[in-house]
This record gives sequence, C-alpha cells and structure tokens, in this order.
Amino acid sequence: MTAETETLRAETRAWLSRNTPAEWRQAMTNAEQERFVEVQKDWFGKLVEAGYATPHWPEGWPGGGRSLAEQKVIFEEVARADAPRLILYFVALYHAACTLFECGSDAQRDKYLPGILKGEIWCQGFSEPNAGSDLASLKTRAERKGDKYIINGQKTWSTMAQYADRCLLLARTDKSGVPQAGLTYLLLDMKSKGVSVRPISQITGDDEFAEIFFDDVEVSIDDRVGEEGAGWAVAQATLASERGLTLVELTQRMRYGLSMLAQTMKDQQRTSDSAILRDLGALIPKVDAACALADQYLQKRISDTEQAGDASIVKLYYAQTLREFVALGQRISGLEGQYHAGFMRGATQETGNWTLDFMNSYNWSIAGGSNEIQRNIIAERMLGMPREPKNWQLAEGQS
Amino acid sequence: MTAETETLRAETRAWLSRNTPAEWRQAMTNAEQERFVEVQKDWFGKLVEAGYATPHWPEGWPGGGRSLAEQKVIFEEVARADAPRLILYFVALYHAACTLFECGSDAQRDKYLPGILKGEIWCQGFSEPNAGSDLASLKTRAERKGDKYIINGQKTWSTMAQYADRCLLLARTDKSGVPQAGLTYLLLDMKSKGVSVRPISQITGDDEFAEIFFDDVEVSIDDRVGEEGAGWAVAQATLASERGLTLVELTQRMRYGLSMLAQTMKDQQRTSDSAILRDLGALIPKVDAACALADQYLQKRISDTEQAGDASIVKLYYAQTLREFVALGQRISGLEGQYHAGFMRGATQETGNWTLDFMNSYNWSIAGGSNEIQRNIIAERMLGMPREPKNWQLAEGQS
Amino acid sequence: MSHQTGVSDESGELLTQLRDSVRQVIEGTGLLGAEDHIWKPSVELGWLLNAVPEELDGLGLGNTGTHAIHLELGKGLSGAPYLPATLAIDALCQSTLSDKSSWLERLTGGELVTAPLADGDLTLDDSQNLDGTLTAVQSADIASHVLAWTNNAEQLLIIALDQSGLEWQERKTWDETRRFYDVNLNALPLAKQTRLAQGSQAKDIVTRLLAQRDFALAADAVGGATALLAMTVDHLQTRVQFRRPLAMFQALKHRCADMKALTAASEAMLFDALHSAAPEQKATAAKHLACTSFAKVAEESLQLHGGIGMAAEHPCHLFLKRALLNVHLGRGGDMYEQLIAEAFLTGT
Amino acid sequence: MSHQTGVSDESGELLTQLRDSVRQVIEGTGLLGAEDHIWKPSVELGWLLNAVPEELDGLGLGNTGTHAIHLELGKGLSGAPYLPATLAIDALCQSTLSDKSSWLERLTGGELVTAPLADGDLTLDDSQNLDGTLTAVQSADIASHVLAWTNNAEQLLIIALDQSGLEWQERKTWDETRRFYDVNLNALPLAKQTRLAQGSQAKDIVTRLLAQRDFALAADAVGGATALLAMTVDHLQTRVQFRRPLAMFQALKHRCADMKALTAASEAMLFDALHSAAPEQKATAAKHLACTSFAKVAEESLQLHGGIGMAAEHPCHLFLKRALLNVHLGRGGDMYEQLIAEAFLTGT
Repeated sequence: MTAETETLRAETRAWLSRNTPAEWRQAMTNAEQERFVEVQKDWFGKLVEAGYATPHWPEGWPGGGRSLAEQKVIFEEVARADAPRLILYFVALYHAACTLFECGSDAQRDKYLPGILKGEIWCQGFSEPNAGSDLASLKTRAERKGDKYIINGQKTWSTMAQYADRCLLLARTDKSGVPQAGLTYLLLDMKSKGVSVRPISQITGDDEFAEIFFDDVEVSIDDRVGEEGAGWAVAQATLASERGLTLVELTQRMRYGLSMLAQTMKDQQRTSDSAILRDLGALIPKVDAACALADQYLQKRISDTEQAGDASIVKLYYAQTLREFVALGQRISGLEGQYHAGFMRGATQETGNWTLDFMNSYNWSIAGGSNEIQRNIIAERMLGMPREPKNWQLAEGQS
Repeated sequence: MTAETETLRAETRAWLSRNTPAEWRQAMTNAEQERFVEVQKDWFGKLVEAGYATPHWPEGWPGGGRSLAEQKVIFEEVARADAPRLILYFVALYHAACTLFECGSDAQRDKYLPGILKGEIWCQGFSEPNAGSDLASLKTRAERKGDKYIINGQKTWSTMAQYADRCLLLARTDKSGVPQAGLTYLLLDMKSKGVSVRPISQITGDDEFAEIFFDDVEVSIDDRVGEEGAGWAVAQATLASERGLTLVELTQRMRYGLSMLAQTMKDQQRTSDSAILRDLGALIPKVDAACALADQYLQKRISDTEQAGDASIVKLYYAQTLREFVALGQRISGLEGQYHAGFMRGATQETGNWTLDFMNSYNWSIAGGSNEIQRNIIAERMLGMPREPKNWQLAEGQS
Repeated sequence: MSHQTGVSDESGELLTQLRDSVRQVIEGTGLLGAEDHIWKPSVELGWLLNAVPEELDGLGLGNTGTHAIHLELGKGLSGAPYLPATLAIDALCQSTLSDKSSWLERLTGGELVTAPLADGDLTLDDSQNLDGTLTAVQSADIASHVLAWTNNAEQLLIIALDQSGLEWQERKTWDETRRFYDVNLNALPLAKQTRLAQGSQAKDIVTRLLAQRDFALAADAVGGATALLAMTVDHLQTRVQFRRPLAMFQALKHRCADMKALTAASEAMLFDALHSAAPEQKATAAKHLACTSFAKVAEESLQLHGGIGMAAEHPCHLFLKRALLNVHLGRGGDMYEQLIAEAFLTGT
Repeated sequence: MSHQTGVSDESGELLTQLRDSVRQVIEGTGLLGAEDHIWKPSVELGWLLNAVPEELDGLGLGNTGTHAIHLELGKGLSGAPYLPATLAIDALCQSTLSDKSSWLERLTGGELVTAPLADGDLTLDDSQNLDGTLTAVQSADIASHVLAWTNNAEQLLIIALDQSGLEWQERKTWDETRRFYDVNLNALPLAKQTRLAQGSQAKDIVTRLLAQRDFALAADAVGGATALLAMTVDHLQTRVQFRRPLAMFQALKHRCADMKALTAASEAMLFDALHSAAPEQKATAAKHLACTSFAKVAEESLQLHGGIGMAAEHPCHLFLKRALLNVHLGRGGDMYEQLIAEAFLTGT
C-alpha cells in the first residue's frame, strides 16, 4: 500500500460519504424498474463527473489512467460505502470500452466512447438459447451484403437489453471449419429496424435480463471490430476486460453482508443458539478467504504473474461461499423468510431477503462460466489432468 | 410378518440370549489375532450346531431351507443381540457355498460342503493390485497342462487369507477376445506348494486382509467350477450370493450403534449442546432410511421384483451414512478421540473408537464396488443416462 | 387410536385405484394445475374419504392412503387444500362430537375446513377467550372453518372464519403453488366455537395430527423430488453442449445418482415409518429427511438446468420454492433435528 | 508488540533462502523424515532464529517466516518439534526476563523448551502451587522444559520437566508423524519456576502465542493439503482402470478441482491474515479454515486412492491422520467456530 493509493482511498471515501445516494436500499425495495433506471443514471453521472466510473480507461480519457491497484481501491471504497452497483452501465464501461480500446479502430473509439460517457447503455449479445457455456456453438447469422451485414437470429440472457442503446454482438459469418473461426464481432444499434427485445421474467420476479431477436437487421462493416472471422478472439478480450475487479467488489460486499446475517440472527432471536453460531463461525473464514483470493488474484494481474485457472478458483470459491452464505440466511430466517417480500433492485447479492438472495446466487454459479466449467478448467489447466476427450464413441447399444 | 417368522424370531432371540459370548467386545479389544480366530471358531461351531449359520443353504443341508424372510429374521436378531460378526467364515458360508450350490458339480458339493460345516476357512481370490473395481482386467494366469492348471500371479485384499484353508480363485486362461471371456473359476487348496500369503498391514493397524502369491501352483481340472472361460459368470453368482443380507445386518447394527454416539455425548458432556444435538438429529433419519432401504431391498428380492441399480442405492447410501455417522462420533469425541486406543476385532463398524471407525468406514465406500462405481450404475441403469463411452479420443496435444 | 399398519389385498386394490385416480387428474391438469381442477375431483372422486375409517363409511386407508395421494399431488405441485382438509376430517373422526356424521357429510361433500400447516401461537386466557395467530393456513379464502388447537394442545376446535374477533389475511410465499393465510384471533370466546376435544383426549388427537401433517409433507416432498429428478435427467439427456448431451458428462451423472439415492432413501424411510408399529414416533424423522432431501435435490436441479432454470416460464423454480417452503412448514425447519435428537436421547 | 506486516526486499530474500533451506532438508529426508533429521538442521541452519527479532540478533521474519517454514514442514509431515520450540522462543523474546539472552542462546542452540499444542488445564491455588495438565506437549522426552500458562493467562512460565511434582507420559495419537505427551503438575511451587511474565503482560503474550500457534497449525495444514493433493492427482494420472487413467473420469476431476479450490482458499486466507494490520484477530479463522479444509482434502484423497490408500505402507493415511488431529489441536475443533462467531457478533 503506497502513500498514493492511500491518498486516493481517503479522497474516494470522502467523496462517497458526500455523494452516495442516501437510503437507496429502502428506495429500491419494491421500486419500479423505471425508477431504478433513473437512479442508476443519476449515480452514473455523478461517478463519471468525479472520475470514479472510468479509472480503468487509458490515460488521456476522462478519469482514466489509473493503475489496477488504484482501481481496486476505488472498488473497495464503493463496496465499503455500500453504494449501489452500476449494473446498467457495466457492459458499456467495461465490456464495450475495453473491447474498443484493445481491438477497435480510432474511428470506432471516437464514435462510441464519448457516448458511453454521456450515458449510452450497452448490452452484450453473446449467449444463445442453445449455447450456454459453449460460445463456439453460436448460431446467430451475419451475412455479408455489400458494405453491410444482415443479422438474423436470437440472443438471450442479455443484461438490461431492454434499456440498451447499443449491443456487442457475436455472430456467425462462416459455418465451415472449426466453429470458433466463423465468428465475427459487431457493434449494433438497438434502434435499428428488425431488432426486438423481450425481457425474461426471472424466478425472482425481476426481469434484469432479456432476449433479443434479429430479423434482417443491417450493420455497417464499419461497425465490425477486428477482421471478419476474428470475433472469438475479440470476445475473449471483452470477457477479460474486468477480470478480477468485479470479484474484488463482490467479495468485499459479501463481507459487509455478514452484518445482515447478524441482523437476521437478532431479529429471529438466535444469537445464542450454538448451532447457528457454529454455522456462522464456519462461514466467516470462507468469506474472508473469498476476499483474500480475489485480492491476491488482482495482485497477480498487477504483477503479471497470473496463471491459467487462477480466475476460475476465485469465481468457483466465491459462488460456493455465496450459496452457503445465503442458505444460512435462509435457514436462520425460518418460515418468515419464506414469505414473499418485495425485492431490492441494483443491490448486491446479500439483501437480507434471503430466499430472493438464494435464487439470485445462481447467477454466480451458472452465468459467466458455470461452476462445472470452472472445475474443468481447474482440473485441466492447473492440475494437468486430461481434457475432456474430443471424440467419444458410445458404448454399444446406445445412440 | 407371519406367525412362523415370529416364532423363529422368538426362538432365535432366546437362543442368542443364552449363547452370545458375554463381554466379547471387551475381550476382543486389543486381542491378539490368534485369540480372535479362536473366538470366531467357537462362535461358528455354536451357530452351525444350532442351525443359524446356514439358513440360506438349500433344504436338505443342515440348517438349510430357510426363506429369505427367515434369514432376515435371524440376521436382525444377531444384530439385536450384538453378537460378534462371523467375519472369518463369511466367504465359506456365503461365497463358497452358494457358488457350489449354483454352479458346482455334485462331486464338488460332496467334497467341499461338509468341510465348510466343520469349520474350514475359505478366502476369495478375485482382486488384484491393478484391478480394483475392474475385474475384467485380471492378470493372474491359469495355464492348462494335462489335467491340471498351473497358476501364477498375485491376488490382494483377500479377507483373512492368512487363515484360509481354501481359496475361490478367478484366473485368466485366455488373453484373446473380450477380457471377461478369458476368465476361469477354480477352487484352490491354500496348502498347495507355491502358495504364499502376506498379510497387509492396514491403516488401522489391523491386518484382516492379505496378499496371496501363486508360483506354479497346481490345481486339478476337477476343481474348476463351470466351464473354462465361464469364470466371469460364476464370479457374478459368488458376488450375488449374499446380496442384501449383509446390508440388512450392517444397517441394523448401525442403528444399535446410535447408542454409542449417545454414550460419547454423555462422556464428553455435550448432551445439551444444540449444535451437536442437531447433527445427531440430522443423522438419525438417515440411519433409519439406510435400514429401510436394506429392508425393502430384501423384500424386493423375496418378491422377485428387484431392479437394476436397487442394490447400488442401498450400498451407496449405507456407505455415505456410515461415514457421516463415524465423522460425528469423531467430532464429538474431540481431542480425546485422537489418542490411539486399542481396536476391537470382529466388531461392527461402530465401536466407539471413532477415529478407528472413521478409517474402517472406507471399507464400505471403496471395497465391493466403490461409491463411484455405484453412482455409475445408478445413473446408467436406473436413470438411463449414457454409459461411459467405450473409446475415447484424447483432445489434441495430449497423450 | 389405531393405525393401518399393513395392507390387505382388498385395501391394496382400493389403494391402487385411488392412486390411479389421482394420477389421472394430475396428468390432466399438468404441472401446477389450477387449485379448483384438483380440489373438485378430490371431492367428487372420493379422495377425502380416504381419511375416514370404514366404520364411519370411509375407505379407511389411513396413513397408507395419505402417503399415496400426497405423493402424487406433490409430483404435480398441486395447490388444492387436500392436506388441511384431511387433517380436519381426521380430527373430526377422532372426536366424540355429537353431530359428527353431519359434519363429516359436509366436509367430504366439499365444504372446506382448513388447518394451519405450521405451528402457530394460540392461547386461552382466564376469561376463556382465544387469542393468537394460526400460521400457514392453506386456502382460507375458500374455507368455512379452520381447525385449531391451543399451544398446550388442551383445546381442539373448529372455528368459523366469518365471525367477529377473527381476521385473516393472505401471506404470499415465494412458493406460488399454494396459497397461505394468517388467521388472527382476538378475544374469541371459546364457548362459541365447535369443540372437538379437550384435555388429554385433545392432546392425543393433536399428537396424531402433527404426525399426519408431517407424513403428508414428507410424501409431498418425495413426490416433488421424484418428479423433479425425472425432469432434470430428461433435461440433461436432451440438452447438447460441446457437441454431446450433458447426460454424457460423468460429473453430472454422479450428481444425479446422489439425487436418486437421496430420493429413494426418503421414500423408503417414509414407507417404513408408515408401516411401523408406532408410526407417530417416526413422523418427525420422515418429514425432516424427505423435506431436506427434496430441498437438496431442488438446489442441485436448478444448477443442472443452467440458465433456463432461472427463467420463470420453466417449472424448475416452482419445485425449488415449494421444497424450501416445505422445510419450514410443520414444526419449523430447525426444530426437527432438535426434536429427533431429544426423543432419541430420552429413549436411550 | 509488533508484527511484520509487509516484506521488504531484504527480508524477502532472507525468506526465500529460509524456505529453500527447509525444502532441501525435507526433500533429503523424504516424507516423514526422522524427527532428528529435521530437528538438527532446524538448529544448525538457523531456522529457530526466524522467531527472534532483529534487535535480539535474530532474523526477525516473524509470522511471515513462520508461515513459510511450517508450510514446508507440513508438506513433509515433519515430526520435529519446531512449532513448540518457536512458541517458547517467542514467549522468551516478548518477556522481560533478566537473563533472557542466555536463555535465547541455549534455545536457539538446540536445547528444547517445548509447549502444549492444545489448550490444557493449569491453575494456581491459594498457596501459590500449580496444579493441572498440559495437553499435547510435543516431544517432551527430548525437552528440558515446557512453556506453560495458567487458565487465566496471568502466569506465563517455563517449567523444568525433571522436578518432583511433575510427571509426563506419552499419549500415542493415531497420527504417527508427531509424538505427544501429557504433562501433569501436582502442587508444583510457582516460586521455583522461571516466570516470563504475569498479569496483563502475561495475558498479552499468551494472546500472541495462541495466535502464533493457530497460524503455525494453519500453515502445517496448508502444506499437508498441498502435498497430498499433488500426490492424489499423480495417483489418478498413473492408475489405470477400465483401460484409461482414472484422471480421465470427469467426476474425479471435479472433485480434485474442489480440493484445489479449498487448498487455495486456505492458503490465500492465511497469507492475507498474516499480512493484515491485526493478524491476531484473524488467527482463529485462518486455523479453522486451513485445518478443516485439509481434513476434507484428506478424506477425499483416501477415497480417490481406493484400496491402496487403506494399506499402511502407502503414505496417504499419514496425511489423513495428521489432518484429523490438527483439527482438534489448538483451541479444540468445535471451539473455533464458536470463537469466530462470537468475536464477529461482539464486533458488529
């Protein structure tokens, strides 16, 4: 911890104490989604203005040029201040911007980045109904016609797509050859003709994800990032853009969330129940460990000593610990926790509405590479165990 | 429950109350193995005389002709009386005898069965160092020379082989074709020239298993069970011979073992610790369920409605519950349970020496088809999921 | 108090008919059939008679019938108030109420007397007034009365829902498959209620009712777990990832095998308990094992369904939410382990 | 009381040298090296100086050095009494004993003052005599003294093992890799013992010692889990069943991945705790997580080894037994969760 990062920490903390929306948890409980979008916009504007929204952008851009260590300080302080998460702008600020910085052209950067700073919302168009963790099998087509691509197909699980102005689209331009090689990366205007969006009603009652349908949608070749067929590599850059930082934020927030467990114990008069105490005592070190893993992972990225599988361990351990965390909350809250309570928008994973939190915890064990995918990566890339075989011949008598 | 089985139950209970060796647990704690063998012999003699050792033998043989329901009653009562298990004679009474009844010749039955009743000890020569759960890959050779087979090779994990008079041997007579087809089933005299036995020192300090080495050992073709190359099928009959009964006995004994957990709780003054109480309360229904599964499995065998996988569920659930059971005992006994205490021979899985019991519990999760093998069987044969693929091609760049 | 401990040939046949009848209705409505579409047949097809002993002109299948019907209803995530209805009918049958038979006629004819599915808090004050809350009362809006007992189990009553001093309000649960209500009693005069039993007779009947409630919840859980596991295996067989069905991946197969073992164990234990000499002593264990196993199966199933399981339109979450709620119904999630352990230690 | 919270370049180099030196010795002896073969080098190669601050002519690597050395010793299942020795040395350094430096010379020169690795029971009666038992005192037979503190932590002493009123006896544990003793004190006059500290100073030092013991046990567990996981993966890569290496079966791969995550998490948490601003507050959590994770890894590893793991000649069980014992050392297995939770609730 250098003196500079500590100065930044003090500044950030002071700014947050003045600017964090007061009582946003109460305000966002049972809030209409439109109201939530407003609050996100306000909070985004403040952060951009103060330079806290874009510390990961390169030097020369507003707020940019911060080291990873400094970015971490900002994330930690935002978690500590229990400020709302910037869910609506995450794709724009990280995925879109980093993809443009790393793989975009100057023209694309000049065209799109100022819009992001002004509050344009982006969504990600990667997942498809039949390609969960298996991006190589994407089917949405982009057919070249003159200086345009014509898009047809369907994307799903796109966060907040119903509010998005633009979309990071991964589409298939070639069906021959290895599946990865036929993908192309495009920037699509969500207001284009032929785009329709249908929010997905989730098991929590929320609809923060949506399906996107493309019916002969035109995209100019100027909006292609990288070469045709190079989409797989560009998508990897997109996905790597926030690697580590999100989990630093989430694990820090999980640690602050422990106080909500304590509150539920008090509410349910279970603070002297030794069975519950021991469950809590078993959980706390895991929460600490998740924080430590996220922290040390970021240190490795800073010192450029990251190894294959490191990120998978952080994500897997976080997802497992989070599940235990919310399951304990649910256990303590008893029948009371089973009654439907209005949910809080834009919150972290731990809202004290434990059954809701339990449902939401699956977002981390399924999305962004499921626990099962992470285990494969750890076993194969860290422990050197054989990869899943390429061609399988079924035992006799099976189809 | 018919009147007849209830009469048998009353008779058996009365007989056991008069004849069960008193204080055998104390006597067998820290006992020399020789002393253990003596006690087993005595107990075996008494049971044979009373007809309780051979209820599963066919009508016409001493003690034989009992229905499965009657056999179950006897096993339940033996468990209830907390009598020693007949570990030393199990292979002779079940595996050897049932194999002879089902697949042996009249000459073989006349030659060997009377010896079993007189107390000849048999061991099983199936497992090999490199063929744990995969019997098809056995390598011990049996070469035909005139009217003899010449045996060379090694067997392992043979229960009490160091005391055995005879061995049920599965050896390879043919290396061509499918692996199962080249196996032949032989009855081998352990006093033959070229047989040597080395007890395996186990992690508990006990040596109830042994390795057997064969160096040009001769076996007459008269001692072959079934045809040459039919050994696989005969071995299945051997393994099926006690199916269900052992688990009825073990699960009943596990239920009686709960009182040892209660005792440890009292000794460690933990009876009012709610964390321990809840662990116990979570365990008890599982023990009940293991008993119910074993019981209902036997009912299915009696009514001939057994289905593929039924036996695997009983064994898997028993092994898992037993592990939880002994782990709880270990937890309650604290540091005290970590001190080495002399072990009890011929006991069940629950002796109150919880760290020892913990080690021993692996006998049920590893041997006789490991938990992993049982899960495969359940998934494939009960749930209809695909079998493990026959031929795998490794991903590129892997050997 | 007598229990059906074995199944004769005749009642075996009745049982099969009954189970088939439930299956048929559930297959007709599909998952999450409208409450009405299951409640009406349960009246018309005589399922409610299951709880009535033969001497009172019922089917007299007792626990065995309860088990069979609840298990089938659980498979279909039924929202019909069959469980509280049978509790009320059983309480009535066990009582010495003078106009028992006319009550029985009304109740088996479709008038709903509901009951609390979780332990509430009801006391009788010195002026013989009832105060407190009945918790998790199912479908109270379509019921005429609610079955209730005081905390000390010395008063067992049927209480009309439309009287002053009584209010009920819906308590929406995450589980959308059933509808629950709180019933609040405020200085309700005991004298005006229908008393089924009091003192030690009431205590005996309440003990019996608690066990029946536990068994019914256990059967519901076993049914739910069975249907959900089948759905999950089916999903894995169908869903292709990395160019092969998910069911080919051994790690997933093993998890399904563990789920199968959990479900089979719960069912075996429940069956064993129902047929044991003293079923009541095993009710808490059967309920706890079945409901916690269902919750584990549901937790795993959602993970194995992946993203689609997170969509409200897929029924996966309906099972999960019902499973989680079932854990907390009855005596209350955390109470069971304690009750089971204490009962065991008292016995040793 | 000061702690090393960061690592300067210079001490970073020292640390690397130290770790390499331990690795070299452990590689030389192999698993389960004879106690002597590790204890002698730990004297000769200056490992014991790790615990001594620079101002007393030690290496001053503090917790960081402890972590590194114990982790390596844990990998090798070392039986040398390095842990109790460093506790005694640290207690001495923290004390205001007048002949501290001559004691230090003796102790870093190879005279062993051992210490209890589990909480015992020691009280001081009104006549200023000591009574009670010190528990899990490692290698007492080759030690001259034992470090001890009273239950109330108000007396911190070094007690000679060869005096009347004191008896020690071996307590064989299932873990064969270390040797433990009970030391019984019977009306031992306080006045005749070497007192390191009393009152609040003693309390502070004991708090520090308990934390160091926890960290050392945690590091030992992380080392053990690391070595055992590597051995298990190696076994699966080598062992062929059904005509393919076991490592190809996905269900086993996933279990290894979970073991890797457990081990990595314990190590990360331990490292984080050691470098935090107030390490002592995190010692119980680090110890509990590392030791329970090691026990889980060991439980799984034995299963994945199959039959061969059940043979005494294979080292698998040595890890399991050490792991199980480590859970119960220190403050006692079940105590940790309670301590951690209570500390957290007090803080909120």
